[in-house]
Amino acid sequence: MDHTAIVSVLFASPLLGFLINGIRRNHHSANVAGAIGSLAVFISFVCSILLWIDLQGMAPDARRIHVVYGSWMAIESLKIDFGFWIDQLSSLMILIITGVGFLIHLFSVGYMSHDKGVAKYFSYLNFFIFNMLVLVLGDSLVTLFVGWEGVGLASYLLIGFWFTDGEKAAAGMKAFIVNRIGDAAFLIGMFIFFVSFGTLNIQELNSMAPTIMESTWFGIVTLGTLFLFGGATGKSAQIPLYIWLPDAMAGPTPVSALIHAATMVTAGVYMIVRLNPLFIAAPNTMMVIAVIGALTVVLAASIGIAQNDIKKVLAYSTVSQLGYMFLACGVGAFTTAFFHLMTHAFFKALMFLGSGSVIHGMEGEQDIRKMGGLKKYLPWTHLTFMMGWLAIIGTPGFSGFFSKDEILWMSFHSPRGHWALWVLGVIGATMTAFYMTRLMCLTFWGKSRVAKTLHPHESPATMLIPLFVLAALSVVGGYVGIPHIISEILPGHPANILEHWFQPIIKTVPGLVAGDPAMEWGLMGASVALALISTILAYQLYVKNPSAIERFTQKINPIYQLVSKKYLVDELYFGFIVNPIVRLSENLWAYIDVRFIDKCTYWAGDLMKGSGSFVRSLQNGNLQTYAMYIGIGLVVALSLVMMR
Amino acid sequence: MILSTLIFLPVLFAIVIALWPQKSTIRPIALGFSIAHFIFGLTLFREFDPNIADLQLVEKYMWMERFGIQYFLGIDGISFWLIQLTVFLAPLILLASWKSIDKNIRGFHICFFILQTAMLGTFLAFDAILFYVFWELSLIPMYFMIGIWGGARRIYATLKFFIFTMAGSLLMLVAIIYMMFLTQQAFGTMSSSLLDFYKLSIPFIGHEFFSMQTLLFFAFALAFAVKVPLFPLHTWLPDAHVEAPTPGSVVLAGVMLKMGTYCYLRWVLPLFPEATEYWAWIFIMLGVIGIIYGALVAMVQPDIKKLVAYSSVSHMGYIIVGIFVFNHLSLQGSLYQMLNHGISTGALFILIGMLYERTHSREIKHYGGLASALPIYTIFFFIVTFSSIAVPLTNGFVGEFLILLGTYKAIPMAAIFSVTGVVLGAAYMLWMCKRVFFGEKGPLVADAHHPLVDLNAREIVILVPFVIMIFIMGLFPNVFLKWSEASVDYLIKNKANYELTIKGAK
Amino acid sequence: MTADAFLFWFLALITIGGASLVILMKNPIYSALALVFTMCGIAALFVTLDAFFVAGVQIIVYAGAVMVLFVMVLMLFDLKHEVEAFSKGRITGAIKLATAGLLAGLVMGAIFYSSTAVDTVITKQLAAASGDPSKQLGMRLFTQHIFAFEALGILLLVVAVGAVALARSKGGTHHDQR
Amino acid sequence: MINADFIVDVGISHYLILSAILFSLGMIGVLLRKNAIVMLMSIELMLNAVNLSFITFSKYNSHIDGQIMVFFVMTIAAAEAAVGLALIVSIFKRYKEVNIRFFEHLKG
Repeated sequence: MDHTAIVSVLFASPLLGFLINGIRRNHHSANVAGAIGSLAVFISFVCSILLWIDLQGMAPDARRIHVVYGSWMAIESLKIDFGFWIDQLSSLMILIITGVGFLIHLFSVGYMSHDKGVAKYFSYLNFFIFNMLVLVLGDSLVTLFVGWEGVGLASYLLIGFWFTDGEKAAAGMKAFIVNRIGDAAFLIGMFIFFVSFGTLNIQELNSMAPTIMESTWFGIVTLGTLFLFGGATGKSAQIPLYIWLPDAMAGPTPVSALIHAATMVTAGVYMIVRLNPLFIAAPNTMMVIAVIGALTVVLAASIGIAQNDIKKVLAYSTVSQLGYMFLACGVGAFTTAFFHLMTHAFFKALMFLGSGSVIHGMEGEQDIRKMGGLKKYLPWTHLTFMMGWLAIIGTPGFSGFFSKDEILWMSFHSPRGHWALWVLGVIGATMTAFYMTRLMCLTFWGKSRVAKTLHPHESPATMLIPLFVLAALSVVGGYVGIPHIISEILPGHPANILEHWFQPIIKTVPGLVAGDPAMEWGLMGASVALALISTILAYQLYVKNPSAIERFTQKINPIYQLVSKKYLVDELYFGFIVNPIVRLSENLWAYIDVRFIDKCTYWAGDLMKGSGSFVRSLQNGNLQTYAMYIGIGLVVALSLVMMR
Repeated sequence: MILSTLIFLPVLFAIVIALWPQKSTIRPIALGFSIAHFIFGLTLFREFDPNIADLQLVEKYMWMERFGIQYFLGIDGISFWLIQLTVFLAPLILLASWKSIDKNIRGFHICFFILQTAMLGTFLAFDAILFYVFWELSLIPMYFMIGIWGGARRIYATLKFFIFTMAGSLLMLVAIIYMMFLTQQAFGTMSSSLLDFYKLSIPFIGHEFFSMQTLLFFAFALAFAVKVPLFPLHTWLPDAHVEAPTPGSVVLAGVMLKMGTYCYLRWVLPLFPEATEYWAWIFIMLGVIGIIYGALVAMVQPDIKKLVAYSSVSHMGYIIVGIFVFNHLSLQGSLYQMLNHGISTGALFILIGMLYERTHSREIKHYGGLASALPIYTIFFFIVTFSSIAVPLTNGFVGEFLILLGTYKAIPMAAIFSVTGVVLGAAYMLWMCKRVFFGEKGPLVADAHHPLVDLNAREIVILVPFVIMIFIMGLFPNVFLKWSEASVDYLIKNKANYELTIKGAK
Repeated sequence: MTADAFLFWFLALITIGGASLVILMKNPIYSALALVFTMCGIAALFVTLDAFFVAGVQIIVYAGAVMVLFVMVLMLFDLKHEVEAFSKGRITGAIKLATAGLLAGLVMGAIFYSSTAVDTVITKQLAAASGDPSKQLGMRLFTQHIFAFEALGILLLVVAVGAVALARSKGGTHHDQR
Repeated sequence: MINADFIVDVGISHYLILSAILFSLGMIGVLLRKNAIVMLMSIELMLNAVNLSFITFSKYNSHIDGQIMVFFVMTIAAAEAAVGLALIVSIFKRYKEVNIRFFEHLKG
C-alpha cells in the first residue's frame, strides 16, 4: 500500500471517529460510541504497524517516509507544509500512542459505560489521538505546534469533561493556561530558529545544527533550545509549570492514563529527542534540562509520599518520572529518555488504568485512606497493578529497571552528567519505591478500611484485558533496551535493540566513552539496594506497623503538612503571580481606564462645557450688556487700526 | 462601474426600504438585498487580478475641478479582502438582528445599508476628500444605531463614540487640506488624489517634532488610532460595544475597527515613510501595551460583552504591531488578522447577542452551567473562542503566528512581550467560559420559569458560515494570502517612494 | 477770538452740557428737556457749518416732533421721579464708562493724528464753489436720490401704521392668562 | 496742543471732537441708564453726534451728499423713535415697567 494512503488513513480514522461521535453524540448508545472510538484508534494502530513494517524493510540510514499533503502557509521565506515525517523515532512513538491509546479506549468502554456523555467522551479522545499524531509526525515545528496545542485543547476538554463541577472545569482551565505559558515560550523558540536558520522544518533544522558546541548563554541555539524547553516544561509538567498535572486528575481516569501519563505529557521529551542535534549543540541548555529534570524528580516524588488521593499519587509519580526523562535528555542520553518514555507509558498507563479499575470498583472513591485490603476484592486488578509497581520501583528484570537504571548510569557517566545528578536521581528512585509501596500497601494490602456500605467489585473484561496487555508490556517492555553490561552476561541476546534502531537519527554526546563496568555494576547495585530498603521500610510502616507512621507524622507534623500541601506551590503561585495579576488588572481598569483616560476625556468635555457656560453667561439677556460688548468690540477694532 | 455599483447598491436598497409599503416584509427584503450584494461582491474574484500590485477597476471622474477633487475609486490587494469581509458579514448581521431589533425596523435597515456604503467607500476611495466624506459618513448611521437601538446608557456611549472619533478625524481633515496645498506647490494644480499625494516628497527632519512630515503623520495616525483603537484612546470602544445592539457591535468590531488599521496601510505608511520609520517605536510600544493591557483588563470585566470588547483592544494591538513592524510576514499577518478578528469577534458578539435575547443579562456572575442548558450554543461558542485565542488550525493562529514571527524578525523584544498576550488571551477567554458555561448552574440558567431554549435553525444558519470560515481560514491561509501577496510585496519593496500605478494606464 | 470761534465754543458748551444733563437727570422729563436743549444747540452748529436746511429740519423734526413724542409718552406713563437713574453693577458700569471713554479717546486721538492731513486737503470754499447749499441739496435729493427719498416716504408710512398698531396692542407676544 | 491757536482757529477737528464727545455721552446713556425711554433719547443723541460729523465733512469736503445723508438719518431716526416708543408703550402696558433690567428674556 502507498505510504500516503496509509498516513491518510492513520489521520483520517480518529478524525472521523471524532466527527461521527461528536455530531451524533445524542443519537447512539454508549457501546456504539465506544466501538466507533476504539475502532478508529485501532485502525490507526494497524496503520502505525504497517508503517513500522515498511520502515523495517528499508536500509537503516534511509528509514524515512515523508508525506506532504500540500502547502499550509507560504509567505516569503516561510514555507510550512502539511507534511508528515515518519522515521525510527516517530514510528515508534505513534505505535505507543495508538497502541496504548487503543487499550485505553477499550478500557474506557467499560469505565464510562454509565456516563451520559460517553459519545462526547470518545469523540474527545479520538480528537486527542488525532492531534497527538499530528504532533509526533509533523515535519516542521509549526505542524508539531499544531498538534502541541491540539492535545492541550483535547486535554482541556477532557479534564473538564464533568464540567458541572466547577473545580473540575477550573482544573481544565488551569491546565490549558499553564500549558499556554509553555506554548508562548515554544513560539519564541520557533521564532528564534526561524530568524536565524530561515526554516522551521525539523529535518532541516537538525541538519543545520552547529557541530561546534555553543558555550555562551546567549547563543542562538542555546536561547532557542531553552525556549523550546520552556514549552516542554509546560507540556511535560516540569518545574516550574508542573502544577497543572496533579489538578488534571479531575478528568476521567482513562484520560489521566492516556493523556496525563502515557502520551501527551511525554510530548516535551519527544520534542527534545526529535531535535537532539540542536540540543546537543547547546551544553548550557542541556545542563538546565538536566538540573530541572533532576529537581523535578525529587520534588514530585517527595510530594507523592504524602498524598492520599490514589490518582494524585500517580500524578506526582508521573511528574517525577517525566523528570527522569528530562534528566536523561539533559545528560545527552536521548535514546534512554525515549526508552524510559516507552516503559513509563506502559507501566504508568497500567497503573492509572488499575487505579481506574479500583475507583470503578469502589464506586468513585479515590481516597486511599478509605481503601486497604482490596486484594481480595479486586484480584486481577491487584495482580496487574503489582506488575506496574514492580516496574516503577525498578525491580531488576522489569521494564522500569532497565530504563531508569540506564538514566542513572548516564547521569553519572555522561560527559554532560554529574555525580550530583546521580544522587538526586537515586534519592528520587528511593522515594519512588517508598511512595509506590505505600500506595500498594494502603490500597491493596493490609487491613480493609472500606466503608461498610461499599462493596468493591472486580471490573468487567473490557477493562481487564487492557490491564493484562499493559501488565505484560510493563514486564517485557524493558528487554528492547538492555544495558550493555547486562547483555554481555546474557549470551545470544543482541545488545540494546533500541539504541541500534535509533542510531542513525540520534546523535550521541561528543566525548562519551565506554564506562567502567565495575563502576556501573556498583552504582546499579547501590540504587537497587536503596530502593529495596525503602520498599521494605514502607511495607513495614504501612502494613505491619501502621501506628508507627502515625506517630512519625505527628512528630514531624509541620514538615508533613507542608509536603502534603505540595509545598504550597499552588498557593505561592496564586499569591505571588495570579492574584497580583488579577488585582493589577482590576486596578488598571479602575484607575487607568475609568479614572484616568475616561476622566481625561471628561475633563476635555468639561472644559468645553465650562467655556460654553462662560460664554453663555455673557448672554445675560440685558440689552445694555450687549451694547457694551459692541462698544468693547469697537474699541478693540479701533485700537487695532490705530496700532498699525 | 463595479466599484461604484458595489458602494452605492446599499443606498439603493436603503431607498427601496424607505419606500417599501409593508412593514412586515422589510426584514426578508433587506436580507435578500444583502445576499444579492454579497453575491455581487463575489464578481470581484473574477475581475480582480491578484498577480499585479496595480490599482485596479479604477473609476476616476472630476468632482470639483477648482480644487482637483475627484471621484476616484480603486481596489488593490490590501483592500480586497476587507471588501469581501464587509459584504460577507452583512447578511449574517441582518439575520442576527431578526429578533433583537424590534423597534423602527425600517429605520434600522436604512441605517445599516448606509453604513455599508460608508464602509465600502472608505475602503475603496482613492481621493482624500472622497475618503474623508465616507469616513465621516460611517459615523452617522453608527451613531443612530447605538443611539436608537442601544442599551440603557446608549446616549453616553454614542456621545463618547462620536466625540472620540470626530476629534481624531478633524485633525486628519486639516492634514488633508494641507496636503492639497502641497500638491498645488509641487505640481501647479491642486489635487486631492491619493496617487498625487504619494508622489509628494514631504520634508522630514528626524529629531524635530515640528517638522512637516512628522506633524502630518501624527495628524493622520491619530485619527486612525482612535478608530483602531490604540491603547490610550480605546475607552470609547467598550462603552460603545456594551451599549450597541448586536448588529451594531458586529459591524463595529467586524469592519469599522478595520477601517483604522487599513488606513494605516493605505495612507500613513506610504505617504510618510520616513516619519513612520522614525516614530514606529511609539506605535509598536502602544500596540504591545494594548495587547497586554487589553487582555489584563478583559480578564476582570464583569460583563461578557465588555470582555470581548477589551479583547478587541488586545487583538487590534497585534495588528498595529504587525503593521508598524513593517515586514512581509507581519503585514500579511496583520491583513489576515483583520479578517480573523472580523470573523471571530463578529461571531462572538452575535453569540453574546443570542444569549442576551434569552436572558437579558450579560453579567458573567449570573451565569454558570450554561453548557448543560444550551449544548449546541456551547459548541459554537467554544469553536469561536478557540479561534479567538488562536488555537492552531483555526484562523486566529495563522494571523497571530505571522504577526509574531514577523515582529520577532524585526524587534525580538516586542514579539516576546506580545507573546504574553497569547497566554493572557487564553486566560481571560477560558476563565469567562468557565464561569459562564461550567460549574453550578447560575441564577439565570437555573431559572425554572424561563427555561433556556437552545439555538434554533435561524441562529445555526447564522453561525455556520462563521465556523466554516474559521476553519477554512485556518487550514488554507494561502488561498487568502495569495490575493494580497502582490500588493504587500510591492508596498514593502517600494517603501521609500511608494507610488501606485493604475492598471492599464501607461 | 473771532465771532465764529466764540459761537462754536458757546454752542459746544451748550450741547455737551445738554447731553450731560440728558444722561444725568433722574427724572426723564428733565432728560427730555435737556435733549431739546442739545438738539437746538446742534441745529445752531449746523448753521455755523452752512447747512441751513438741515438745521431747520433738525429743529422741526427733532426738537419739534420727536421730542414731543417723547414727552407725550412720558406724560402718558406718568413716571415719577426715579430713585436710581442708572442700572446696577459697579464693575460693568466701570467697564461701560471705560469703554465709552476709550472710544471717545480713540476717536479724538484719530482726529488729532490726522487733522493736519485733513486740513491741508480741505478748502473752505463750499458756498463759493457751488452756490446755495439748500438749492443744491434739493437738486440732488430729487434727482439722484429720488428712489431713496420715496422709499423713506413709504417707510414713514409703514412706521406710522406700525407704531399705532403696536401702541394699541395690549403688549407682549403671548396671550395673557388673566 | 491746547493753546491759543486751538481756541481761536476753529476747524474741522473741533467739530469732529465735539461730535465724538457727544457720541460718547450718548453711548454712556445707552449703556448705563435703566429707563428705556432715556435710552432711546441717548440713541437720538448718538445719531445727532453722527449727523454733526456728516455735516462737518460735508462742509470741509465741499460735498453736499453729507447733508443728504443727514436728511435720511433724521428720517430714519424719527421713524425709529416712533417705533421704539410704540414698543415701550406696549411693554409698559403689559409690565407696568420701563426699566430695562426687567426685560432679560433673551438670556442664554
